[in-house]
Amino acid sequence: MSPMTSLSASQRLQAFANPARFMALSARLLAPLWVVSLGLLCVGLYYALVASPPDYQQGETVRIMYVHVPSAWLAMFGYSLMAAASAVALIFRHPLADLCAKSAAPIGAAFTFLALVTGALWGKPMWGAWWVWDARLTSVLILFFLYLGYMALWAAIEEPARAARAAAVLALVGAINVPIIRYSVVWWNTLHQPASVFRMDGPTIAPEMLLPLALMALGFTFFFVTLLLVRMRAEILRHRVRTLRLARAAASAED
Amino acid sequence: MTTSDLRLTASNLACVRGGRIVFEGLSFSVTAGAALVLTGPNGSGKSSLLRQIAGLLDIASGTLALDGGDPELTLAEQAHYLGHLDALKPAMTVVETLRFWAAWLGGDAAANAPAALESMGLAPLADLPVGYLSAGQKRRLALARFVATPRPIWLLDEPTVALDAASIERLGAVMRAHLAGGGIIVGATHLDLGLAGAQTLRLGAEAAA
Amino acid sequence: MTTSDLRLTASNLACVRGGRIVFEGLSFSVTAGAALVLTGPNGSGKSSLLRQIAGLLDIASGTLALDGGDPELTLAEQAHYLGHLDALKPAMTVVETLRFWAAWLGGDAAANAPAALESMGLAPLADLPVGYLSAGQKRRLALARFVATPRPIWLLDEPTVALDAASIERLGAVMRAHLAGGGIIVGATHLDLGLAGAQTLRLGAEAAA
Amino acid sequence: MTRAFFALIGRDLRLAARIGGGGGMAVFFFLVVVAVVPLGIGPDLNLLARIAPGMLWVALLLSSLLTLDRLFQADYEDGSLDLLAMGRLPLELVAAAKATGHFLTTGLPLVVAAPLPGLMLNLEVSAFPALMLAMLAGAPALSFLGIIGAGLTVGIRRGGLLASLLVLPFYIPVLIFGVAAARAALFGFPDGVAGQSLTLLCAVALASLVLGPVAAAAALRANLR
Amino acid sequence: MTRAFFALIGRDLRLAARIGGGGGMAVFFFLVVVAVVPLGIGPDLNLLARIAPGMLWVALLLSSLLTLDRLFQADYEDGSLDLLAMGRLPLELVAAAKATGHFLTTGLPLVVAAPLPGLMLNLEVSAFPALMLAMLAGAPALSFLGIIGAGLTVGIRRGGLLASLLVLPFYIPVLIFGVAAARAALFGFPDGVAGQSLTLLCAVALASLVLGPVAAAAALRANLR
Amino acid sequence: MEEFFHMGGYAAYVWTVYALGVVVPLALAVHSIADYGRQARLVEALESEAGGRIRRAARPEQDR
Ligand code: HEM
Ligand SMILES: Nc1ncnc2c1ncn2[C@@H]1O[C@H](COP(=O)(O)OP(=O)(O)OP(=O)(O)O)[C@@H](O)[C@H]1O
Ligand SMILES: Nc1ncnc2c1ncn2[C@@H]1O[C@H](COP(=O)(O)OP(=O)(O)OP(=O)(O)O)[C@@H](O)[C@H]1O
Ligand SMILES: [Mg+2]
Ligand SMILES: [Mg+2]
Repeated sequence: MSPMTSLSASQRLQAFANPARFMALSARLLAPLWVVSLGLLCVGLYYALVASPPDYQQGETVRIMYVHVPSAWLAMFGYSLMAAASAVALIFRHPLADLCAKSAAPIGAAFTFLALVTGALWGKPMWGAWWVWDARLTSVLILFFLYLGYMALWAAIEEPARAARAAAVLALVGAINVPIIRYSVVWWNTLHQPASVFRMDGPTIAPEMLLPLALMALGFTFFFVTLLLVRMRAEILRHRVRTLRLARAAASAED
Repeated sequence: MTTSDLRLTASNLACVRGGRIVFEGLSFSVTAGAALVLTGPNGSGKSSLLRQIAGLLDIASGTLALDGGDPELTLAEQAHYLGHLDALKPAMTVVETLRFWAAWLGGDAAANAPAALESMGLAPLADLPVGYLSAGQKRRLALARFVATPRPIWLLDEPTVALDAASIERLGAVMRAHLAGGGIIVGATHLDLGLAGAQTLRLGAEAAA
Repeated sequence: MTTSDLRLTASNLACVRGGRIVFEGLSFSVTAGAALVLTGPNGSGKSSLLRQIAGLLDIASGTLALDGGDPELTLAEQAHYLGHLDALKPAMTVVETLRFWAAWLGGDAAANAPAALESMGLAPLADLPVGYLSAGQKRRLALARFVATPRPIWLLDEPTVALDAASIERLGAVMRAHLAGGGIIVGATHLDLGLAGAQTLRLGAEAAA
Repeated sequence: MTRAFFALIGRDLRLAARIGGGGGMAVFFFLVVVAVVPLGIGPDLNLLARIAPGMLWVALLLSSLLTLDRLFQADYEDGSLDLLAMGRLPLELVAAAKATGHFLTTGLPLVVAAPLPGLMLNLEVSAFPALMLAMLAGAPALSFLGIIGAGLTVGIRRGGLLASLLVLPFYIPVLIFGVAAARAALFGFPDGVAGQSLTLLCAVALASLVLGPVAAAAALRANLR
Repeated sequence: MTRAFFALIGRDLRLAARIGGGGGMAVFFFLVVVAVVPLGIGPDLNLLARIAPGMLWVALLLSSLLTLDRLFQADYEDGSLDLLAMGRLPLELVAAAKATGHFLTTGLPLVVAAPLPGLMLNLEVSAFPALMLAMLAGAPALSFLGIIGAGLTVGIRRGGLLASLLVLPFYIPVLIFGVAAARAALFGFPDGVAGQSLTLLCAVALASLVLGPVAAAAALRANLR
Repeated sequence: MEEFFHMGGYAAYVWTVYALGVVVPLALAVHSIADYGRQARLVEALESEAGGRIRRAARPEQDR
């Protein structure tokens, strides 16, 4: 019998939360993750820029889609991940979950930024304006604000344990925004495209456009996960630095 | 207080603040009618321990339990706490302040307020706004809360700060009456609290920062 | 301090707060190397008098004068003041705090800070944010300002509050050194400041509220 | 329990009356904001009437934001929050009481005073009832969502802006439905639109009555320890 | 003397960076306010472009107002203000240093960031330089006038709204000239109008550099004693 | 080739999007890796400075 089976569920969780195990596991995963994500992105870029046809309606601007849409998906994925990790952190007090949420925020914010900017760059030729105030665009902007607010809250609270819990509450409450973004196009009249890939009756998009889109989306997703691991490792080290510093202060106080 | 079998027990208590262990492996037990005086150098964790008992600071490990109290209430709901801050609003008058806290903490505000003010020598100031009080007068008002609402556990963090000699006398009398009624007092101090025969717990003798 | 003919004189001083006369007809005089200890019950006006000397409270009538000091500077600009509040920012580190106040109050910040921290036993905590300090450690940091910047008049409002025994010792040493250097100390306290041979001024013995 | 709840509301109202001038201050601020807008965008009366409902809502939202950061912070800084946490009332109800106090001293006076700036912005008098109804439904939501931000930033010295920022995303649905209800009534859209927006607004308000105190209490628990 | 002056500014910048996220927070708030307005008044791009300069100015003014009440209050509450008054720098310069710090952490980042909300409000790109120039001249005035309100309300617990109220009247000239300068450049009024408004704006700003610290110091003196 | 860069007249938009699509993730990656390196160096410096002396006090705290 393996020793793990004799542990209670929470003990097993704790054991898995051990930073040393995480550090070892993630160290082994990182190299392959880098290879896969960069490889997918290179192939994806080739298909997106060269090996796919222009759209009969939108012309060459359709190529913006291959960056815009994956970024938009990852923006929402990032927030969902953050909210899920926060829930785990609040309910199970799993220390890695806090770090996961904290590390996901800047990555998600970067992709949200990318979705916003590429959307604006697409909007100018398509709609004639950089920005319009419709439900989809506004809710993505709010998503961006939520990311920034979340990071600001982490930065503003000195004590990490406190900051983690406060930020987790914010992430969870803000999670309401994700479905709003997803369905805003359905609920309100907007200029923006309704979903054409993830829908009940299957994708309505041409297959030669679906391939580069899928490649880029997968590539970005792997990239997201890779960076997430890197950042979580950095957070664990940061925690250790803090502990060492405080211990140094305590130790010299004892002398 | 009918519960004379009250007992506050800490076992193997640890406190972590800002990522640093302030104390660990702390155990003590105080019974009804007894007082525990916490001493120790600055930064040894006296205030932190009191906040843990008051439910205002996480317990890193170990347990803290009250036996023989009201089983419906948590430890914090049966305790009075006086910290370094006085919890007073300058715009409210002395008597309004006392009435509010009595209502909040669960006493009969109207009935107890006059006696509580009297016990801390604040009766002549009853209708003054708190903003007009001197440091010691404020501290006395903060202490008057304890008298206005009966709660079995008193947690006092350096209660004598800013008090003049006469007020220290009054505080001593009030504390003795509380103990005689079967209450428990845990107090942190660098001076003498005037509680003869109290247990003393000296914190962090080694980490004298 | 070369000015050994320093003299702080109050004559017929009165103080009014919230429309009420706190004290009046107060006169005293302190010379270089001497200390004046203010005592009296809560609300007798000790803090108010110190704030008047520090220029932080209006003088209702009477005069307050410093002879023999720097004629270019006002009394307040030659005085250090420690009130009931510590004037600390939780987000700044200990050494940053001290450097800032030294720069502000007119000392050589970089040069004096280490010695000042040392004198109050804060050297090991130098790089900690102030928010992490305990009550007594904060009070010691507030006192370290006095050492970091030379000013002839020290105004101390209950300086020993929250200090442990070792720190009270340190404070005593620092105060004695200041007096030996020709400084003046005016301190309010309910306890003993450890200044042998200091004059004592007892305020408001009659209005003991 | 109920006694403690109302004691806390009473204390907050009394403090607001003594220090903040009660609701009067909020109304005055509201008026000033509304007075500043024409200066910013020019005095065209038609334009003003067109954007009036929106401006009134934005002003309501801003005065709510401005008062919000001190909601728990003042109690935190003088140690009152510690004692509030030691009472027998759960923190959720503490938060609810604070939100109620905030609504009574900020939202309610603004709603009552709304016709005045409405007139100044050249708004149709017949639209006032609908506008005020929408504001009355929305204002409690602003207070009850606001406490989330106040709770999250308690103990942070310069929390002011941060609390506003954290809360604004949550204010947006209130704003959207509130404005929609007011505009529909004002510009004579088919009756259904106004009713629908108002229903949605009430739904958001009701949800916030539960969500706000629960989230704020969780935030306070995180920050107090 | 100069050393003390810059030490104070440095301290305030450092505190702002550590607690408030520095200028980033102000910019973020600015964006949020600008995002709220279209929700309130509707998504019509032409309408938005028309009121855009005014909206940017009102947002600048509001973020200045929101940060203003803690300017002296934080120092008052922890006793720092007493010590600041005991330094060798006259209170006028204390006030000036605080105002400078406020400008550097609030006004300046907003001016630099202004093109972004400008784009979102569909503002003509060619108008950005004029708009930013006007804001750059006006923002210091907002900080230096703001300290008057902050000084007058120091020591009042719920000073937030009150400080805003007291200061708003002083802000109005800045707003009027600032908007006029921006609009003139934007809608191609004859060159003279833009120049004239800008000159007046600069005059107001210069006057506030003197008036603000003097009045604030007087207010502080009254409140400190 | 020329046509490829021309992007049907939308070169400015399409190429800016792709430039951003490369630069933003790249910047994030560089920042993350640099941060990791900085923390790693700090840990190393602190650990070697401390030696075994402060191991006791430095172990990870219990609650997280
Ligand atoms: C700043 C402006 C924009 C933002 C914030 C934005 C945001 C988003 C988001 C969040 C999604 C993911 C939706 C989902 O999967 O549920 C998305 C997808 C999409 N966007 Fe945008 N968008 C913007 C501008 C544009 C423009 C101008 C166009 C083209 C005219 C466009 C075309 C699309 C398309 C085709 C999809 C894929 C829809 C699907 O297949 O599910 N977007 N956008
Ligand atoms: N801000 C104020 N406004 C009005 N009156 C005040 C104010 N502060 C203090 N007083 C009154 O002035 C008198 C003197 O107060 P002061 O703080 O100087 O007393 P103290 O001797 O320092 O007392 P303690 O020993 O309690 O510190 C008191 O009666 C008090 O009520
Ligand atoms: N908010 C905080 N964040 C992080 N660390 C803190 C905090 N407050 C206190 N500490 C640390 O916890 C330790 C114990 O502090 P505590 O206030 O309990 O000491 P104390 O015994 O009450 O001291 P004092 O006699 O000075 O009041 C100190 O080393 C202090 O640096
Ligand atoms: Mg303590
Ligand atoms: Mg005093």
